[in-house]
Amino acid sequence: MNANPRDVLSGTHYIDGDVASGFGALAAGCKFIAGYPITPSTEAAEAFARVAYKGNAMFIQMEDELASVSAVVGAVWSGVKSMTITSGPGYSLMMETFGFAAMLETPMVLLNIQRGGPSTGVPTKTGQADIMQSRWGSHGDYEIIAFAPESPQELFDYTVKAFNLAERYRCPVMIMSDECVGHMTEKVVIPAADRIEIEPRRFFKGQPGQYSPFKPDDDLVPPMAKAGDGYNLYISGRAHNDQGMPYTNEEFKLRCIRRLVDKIKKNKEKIIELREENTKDAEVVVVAYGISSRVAVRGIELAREKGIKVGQLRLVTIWPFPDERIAELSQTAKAFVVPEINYGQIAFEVDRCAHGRSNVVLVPHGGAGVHNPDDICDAIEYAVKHKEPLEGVHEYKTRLERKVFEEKMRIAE
Amino acid sequence: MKFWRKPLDEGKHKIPKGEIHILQDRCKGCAFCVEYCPKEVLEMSEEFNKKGYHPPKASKPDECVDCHLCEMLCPEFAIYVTTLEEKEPVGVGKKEGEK
Amino acid sequence: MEAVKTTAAHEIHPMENVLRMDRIPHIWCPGCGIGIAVTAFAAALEKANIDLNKVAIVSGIGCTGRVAGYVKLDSFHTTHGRAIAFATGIKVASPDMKVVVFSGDGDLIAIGGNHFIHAARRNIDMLVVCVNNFIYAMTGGQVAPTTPLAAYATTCPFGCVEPPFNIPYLADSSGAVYVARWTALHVRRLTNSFVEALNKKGLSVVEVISPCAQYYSRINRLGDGLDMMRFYHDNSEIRHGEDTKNLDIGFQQKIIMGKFVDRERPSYTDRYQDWLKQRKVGM
Amino acid sequence: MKPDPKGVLTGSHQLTGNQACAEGALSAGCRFLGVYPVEPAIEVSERFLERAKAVDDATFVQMEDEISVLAAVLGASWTGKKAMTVTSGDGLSLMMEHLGLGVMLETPCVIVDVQRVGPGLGLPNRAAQGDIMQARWGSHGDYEIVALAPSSSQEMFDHMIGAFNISERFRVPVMVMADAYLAQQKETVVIPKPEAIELYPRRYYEGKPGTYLPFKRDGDYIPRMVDIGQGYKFHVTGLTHDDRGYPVMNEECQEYNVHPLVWKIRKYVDELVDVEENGIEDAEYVVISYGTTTRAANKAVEQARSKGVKIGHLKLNIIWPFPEKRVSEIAKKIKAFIVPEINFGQIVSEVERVCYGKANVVFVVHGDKGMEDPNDILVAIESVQKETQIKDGVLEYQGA
Repeated sequence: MNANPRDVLSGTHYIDGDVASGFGALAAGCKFIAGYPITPSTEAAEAFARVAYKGNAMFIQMEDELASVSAVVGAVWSGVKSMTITSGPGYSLMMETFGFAAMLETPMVLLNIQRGGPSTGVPTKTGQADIMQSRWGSHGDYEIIAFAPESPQELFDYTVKAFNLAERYRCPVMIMSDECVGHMTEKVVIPAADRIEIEPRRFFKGQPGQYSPFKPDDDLVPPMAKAGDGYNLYISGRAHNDQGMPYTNEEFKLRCIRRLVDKIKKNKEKIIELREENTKDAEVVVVAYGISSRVAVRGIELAREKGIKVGQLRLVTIWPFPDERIAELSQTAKAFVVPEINYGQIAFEVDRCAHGRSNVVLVPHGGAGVHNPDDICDAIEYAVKHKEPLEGVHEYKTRLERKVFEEKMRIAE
Repeated sequence: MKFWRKPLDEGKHKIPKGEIHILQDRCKGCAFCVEYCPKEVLEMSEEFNKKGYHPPKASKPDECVDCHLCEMLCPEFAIYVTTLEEKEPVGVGKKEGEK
Repeated sequence: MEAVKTTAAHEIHPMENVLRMDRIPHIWCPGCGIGIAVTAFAAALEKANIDLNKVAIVSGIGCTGRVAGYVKLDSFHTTHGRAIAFATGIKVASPDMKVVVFSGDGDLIAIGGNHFIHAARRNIDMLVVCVNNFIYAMTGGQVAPTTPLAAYATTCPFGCVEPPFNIPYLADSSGAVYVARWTALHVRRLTNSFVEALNKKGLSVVEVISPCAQYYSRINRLGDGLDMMRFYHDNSEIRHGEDTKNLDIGFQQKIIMGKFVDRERPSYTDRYQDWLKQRKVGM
Repeated sequence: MKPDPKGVLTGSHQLTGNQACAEGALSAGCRFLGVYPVEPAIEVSERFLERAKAVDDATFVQMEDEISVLAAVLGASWTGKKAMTVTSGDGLSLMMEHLGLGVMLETPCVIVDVQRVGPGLGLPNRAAQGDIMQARWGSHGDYEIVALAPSSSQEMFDHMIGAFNISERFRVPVMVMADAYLAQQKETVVIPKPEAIELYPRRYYEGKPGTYLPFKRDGDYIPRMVDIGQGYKFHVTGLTHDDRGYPVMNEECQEYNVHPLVWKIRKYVDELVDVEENGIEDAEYVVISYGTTTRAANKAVEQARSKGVKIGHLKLNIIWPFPEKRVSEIAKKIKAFIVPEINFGQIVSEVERVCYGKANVVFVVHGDKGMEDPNDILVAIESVQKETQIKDGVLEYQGA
């Protein structure tokens, strides 16, 4: 199905990533956004609030993030595509309802413009430290899909795609962007409506009496219904049977929760999107995502100038994690270098999938800024030179760390 | 002080007197103190402070009656008043004989 | 005309002993009223005749959330909306502390609304200062739970459609023992209210109407901070003891101020101590 | 430091895990419990209140939700009282924001999570181990945390004391990951005499007011604390801050502030690691378990041994930080790890990571009885013996 021309602000824009995401939501047919102001994601909400009337959509600012995400889950079950927008602390507040949404198999999109953490941290500057939280932040077992766009254009494209995957797999989808991309102003080309592919919601077609909200089709994804169509839905966050009725029976629990995990795990290959460059004969593969992958490009250039064969693997989808591809690359590559704006999250995942065949070097960064490409280049050099297996993620000591802790620079604003 | 009629106890009251201190470089030029000074002692100066704002200046410093309203209304903790020795009674001169 | 009286750097502002001067200048914009509320609070701390070592101040997030960082007391800058909850922990675990929560309308009434009404219901012995500037200013001017109907904000580009909270009424009906409202202009009365509230046992709420010169007044074309102050001057009316039902604030409408509620109710800590004593007798 | 004898109920008792938790907390000197009622953790507060009359200064508060509970606990901790909360499922998810605040303010406190089945409301009265990764990664931003996993009422008691000690030692919120079965079953708990309990005292700053820097790290990454109301007039904030606790928003300060939050646990891993090993020396296969699952694992290991399988058992008392080094060492000597968990694979991925391709990793999917079944573990042990080479990824066998 194509997008509705009414929703698509076709043309070439010069906008920041937040705004691009707001426009992307509208183009994807999102009719409801509930949000709460939080730096640095507010612009996305503001942009959507400004243009929502064009698509007959609405924005509501709720009293907090808990209410925002709950309103979104409610809106989805009333039949519309919905999204919420937040950052760091708001994201943590959403964790409860987020698990609830996973349990109800609610197709919704959550945009997280990450900032420096933990706690209030550095609200106006970047971070990539919520990556593991997006996968593990709510209690209990579930699987999700998460994207990490690297430019405003991608924020538009992958907001649309996030809505499509949410509808396709009936699960919450995260867009884990960061402040750098969110506040970066670049050219964004919004294509004509007939060039934008939209996944319509899979509604149940049978009679009201026959509908079971959680009875899966062959692909493990159940069709949806919406409130007000005479289905007398009963939807509960408790472990339920196919009809949605709560059961304390362990067998139902197994079936119900197992499927939440399996519907993503088994469709992994269709979901995962990677960008690879020169990985075939690479000695070192740089694994990066979001803004770090753009910084890494320069680091790789520097390393190539020194004659090192470096490839780049860019994670467009972070979750589900490309276990198999990393394991394959570990057969040929000597080492992985993982620059990320945290103290080791995806690096540990890479380490896990490398199965001891390649070393993993983490280039950490605490946030509030991006890597120095020289650090990435040096880490690549280190990875090439270090022949013995490292066992464990090696944390490369960045220039910033040396400056702060060894040269004892004065910390002041 | 002008009264439309002379208070009967005029001689018993003294007009307090204060001295205004302006910490110029803290000022952000909101002009609250200038607007609400009951004696119109202050006015915005033409000069710039370190931050590029026009701080107030005391154009009629002698008229300050030590009311501290500028101090209370300043959001920047940039102005304060210290009490000087009190002025002579209001009606000094006219009511000399009565003393 | 005499020359401008300037002061040498070593001259000391009388409030400096209750402020963290190493952090001044503060982050608030020119024409903002939060600084005035802090001045009034600092003056009240001196007037209230209490041991400053035994006062803790807790703030949430937002412009007013920064207040804790500028006041030289044991001060906590916590998460968004949870200042009252954090302060409850302090007060309950350490009943001899005097606890002040200093935060904004969005922080206390929207995200922290639940904690606000429950603290009032429990009557936790603390002073809650709510600086109300009708908007979320720190994030750039979004609609707040106090934004008057029809006022503009960035997330309601066509005018606010949500009726606002009447904070004194909310506090009153939830059980607060002391409720007052002043504008930033009425700084002396505000100081007196702070003094009264600091010496009051139970949950006191003081709402401070404050100009937001950068967002609320700019988006709504109300001029600068001084214009807002002039508006307060011309359009506010003191009505002590007014029924809190009548205290709604419309867009550029009359603001009714005063001390509305002053009553006695046993506080949470008192009741808890009584309960503990009874348990002990029953042992 | 020895505990206040009033809080220690010396003797042998029949206690549920929840009750043992309350006793452990009181013995450890905990004097503030904040809760919001949630199945299956309610009895902790009941027991705590019952005993509060014996302890003079114990304070209990039931707040309006879990968010405010943890906020109140952090506030209480700064008054000098040892503070804790107990929660489950949704409650833990709601606490995630303040877990981050606790980490950033480096506030000692204990969070007991009586795990139940999730996500969402899940099954409120059935046990699970689905919050293990959440304990480590649940709040936004980068930090390290300590999590303990008791497997019996006695351990619940002991771990509570351990948890308070660690949290005071490292100034970090400590999680105790119990579960619904453990919390509700009655077992004998022997509470020792107060003299036999060692408590780690809070590390106070002893200088004069005015000289105190709340986040100054002296060599060991862990700053000193003071109580409020002592005239120190300090400021702490959840924003990125310098030694004074004042916000500074640049990348240098972010590095200066947050990297030590990670280091203060990572650099003390050896001090923190707490595992129980059984028959590892000559083992070809090792079962790794934690929490309630240990009980099923014990049984399965015993049965497999009697059948002549060379099998050992590694029990994790502290899950986070994960004992990477020890597991890596063992991986080199054995053929496979068997990891039973009441979830769909959490700690097993950590085991997979630190194996570095030296051993197979088998995940035992729990059966439909809710608890781990020793037979399922046995089936996994038997099946993995047929594997001849080391495979990538986690192996799963369809159980009995």
